Amino acid sequence: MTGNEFQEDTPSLGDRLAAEALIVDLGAYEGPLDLLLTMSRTQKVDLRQISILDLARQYLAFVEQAKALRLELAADYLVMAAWLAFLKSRLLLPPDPSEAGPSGEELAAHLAFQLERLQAMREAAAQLMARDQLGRDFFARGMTSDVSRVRRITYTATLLDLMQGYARVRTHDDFRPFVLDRDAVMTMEQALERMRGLIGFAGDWTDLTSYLPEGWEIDPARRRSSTAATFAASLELAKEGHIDIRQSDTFAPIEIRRKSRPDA
Amino acid sequence: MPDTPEKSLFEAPPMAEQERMVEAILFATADPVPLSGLIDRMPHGCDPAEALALLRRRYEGRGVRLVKVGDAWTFRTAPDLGFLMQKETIETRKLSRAAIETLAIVAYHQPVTRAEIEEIRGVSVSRGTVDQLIELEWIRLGRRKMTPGRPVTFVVTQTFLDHFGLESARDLPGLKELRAAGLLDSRPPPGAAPLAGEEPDEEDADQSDMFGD
Amino acid sequence: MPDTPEKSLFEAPPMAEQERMVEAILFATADPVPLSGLIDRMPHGCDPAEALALLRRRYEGRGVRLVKVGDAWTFRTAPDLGFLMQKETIETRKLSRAAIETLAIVAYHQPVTRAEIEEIRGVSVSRGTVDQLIELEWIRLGRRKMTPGRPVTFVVTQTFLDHFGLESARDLPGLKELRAAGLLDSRPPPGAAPLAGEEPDEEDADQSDMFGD
Repeated sequence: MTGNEFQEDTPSLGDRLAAEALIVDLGAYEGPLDLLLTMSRTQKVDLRQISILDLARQYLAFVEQAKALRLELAADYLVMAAWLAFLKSRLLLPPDPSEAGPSGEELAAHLAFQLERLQAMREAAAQLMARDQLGRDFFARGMTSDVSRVRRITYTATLLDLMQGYARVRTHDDFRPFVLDRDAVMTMEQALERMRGLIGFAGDWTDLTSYLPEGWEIDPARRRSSTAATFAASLELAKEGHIDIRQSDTFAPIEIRRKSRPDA
Repeated sequence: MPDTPEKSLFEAPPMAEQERMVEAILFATADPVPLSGLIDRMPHGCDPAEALALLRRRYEGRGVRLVKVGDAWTFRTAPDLGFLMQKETIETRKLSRAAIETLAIVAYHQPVTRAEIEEIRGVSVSRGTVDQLIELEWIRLGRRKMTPGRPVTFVVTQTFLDHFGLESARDLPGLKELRAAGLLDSRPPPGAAPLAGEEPDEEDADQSDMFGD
Repeated sequence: MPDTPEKSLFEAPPMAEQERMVEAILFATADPVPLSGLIDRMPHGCDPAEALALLRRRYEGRGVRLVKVGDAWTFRTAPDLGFLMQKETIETRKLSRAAIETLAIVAYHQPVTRAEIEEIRGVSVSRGTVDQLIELEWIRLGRRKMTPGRPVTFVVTQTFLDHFGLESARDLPGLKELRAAGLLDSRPPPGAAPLAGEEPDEEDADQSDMFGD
């Protein structure tokens, strides 16, 4: 008990080693509260009887050491350090009645509560994970297609699908890299639809350009787009086996004709 | 069987225990289990054949029976109760992207007209999509809108809420919350920054309006 | 219930028969079946609740057990026989410490907001953590909180209860002790008084709802 005062000022070898270990393992802590909880264990008392003042000193010493070692501390750690320094001064100085706000004791009590609660949640989590678990300790029915009589299709989607779907539609406007809102654009689908209706009438080889929609051959932009679309559509039709394509020479007109089917 | 010559170092579990073991294994395994499979999995010295015989007798006349399929064993529901099983073979399929997006828009914007859905999605909504959602009982017709043409609106149903584990459509997170949860990865382009700043608020305002509280 | 006024035209099957029916239905399904599901599927006039009680007793100490999960029922193998089932074990994704703690906080503090989770853990909840728990279907969205901003809340699901062999959230280990110790109160930091005035009451109301006591 008497050694307590002494220890606070000159930490024992063990304390120093512990602090160094803390610094080395900083990455293992999930934020300042986690670190404080770990430090509080060295006091080896019930969390409700813990000395917040000691804890604040320990934490501040830790931050000082980390700074001396030029370790980068996340902002969280520095914010906590500033707050604990403030708390420490409030705890040490006699209360100033003119000062508004909660007393040092109230703040300290809340921090103790937070530590106790975090510790309790950790223990609860451990207890939870130690329970018998489905698929590990106990098992569900392995065979579920016991009877196959009525086959009904149900569609399913998860909440995550729904939320992601909504996020997708609500953000696609922001990200459309460019927009094909021009009227001088013909899509391959349009060309394909148009050609499907026309090829039935074309018995012999016909120049591809004669398939361009009326009025589209004059304006250069429209001609370019419709030619490309019609050409792509003719390739698609050839692939499907509806037409033959030929080109007699480089840059010569591309000609197409309906394929005569053996079964037709 | 203490009198067998090759008595193992460890006593085999009592027969009642072996019966429990066989019961659990057959219950949890997807395919019928051959006797050799039981022997492999049970502790040394067990006699699954006897346990099976006992188990079979235990389940006689029950709702499920222990049956032999080829040389393997499995539980089957009693044939006379087959009529109860009719709902068992349900084939589930994932909902299409178009349907999910349409559903999401109805959920977030209800009551919403077809034209509004198309406006938000940026593509026309096929008839089949809406029909499918209605058939699933996830959306239904709401009140007509008091705008020219008095278009019908769509709203989500109780079945929808049940399926997605929601207490009400109001509990769906807004854009801001989706973003915070990391569900909204995409960031608006730099140019659109001022708009993006306002958007979430507006969204929230929309939503509380929408659900009229 | 032969003395009910609206007695059906057909006599309900005898209780032993109803027990067989419940047994067959539950045996055939991997997922828990709610009482309402049993009522839907069984002939008119049946009382599955009583049949369930009988059935539960019948399977006591067997290799499989009848367990209650939320308001649904299912068969599960006895936990002491897990060692036999190793072949069936599906490798589950290892949960991070953050995910496990977040899960515990949702379970013990539900309905809980993201801000409250962060307050308890002292760090921000990383993207993906909540995601992962939703994807596992262990947590879902609850009712929005009636506090400024009306934040969304999270609650645990039936799948969670099933996975950890809990009949209800009330059966969470140590729940009573934690509550008695005041560790489940949402106690605002001193100085945050104006907001705190309303919140704790409502919180308590919500929570006793959730745990239904």
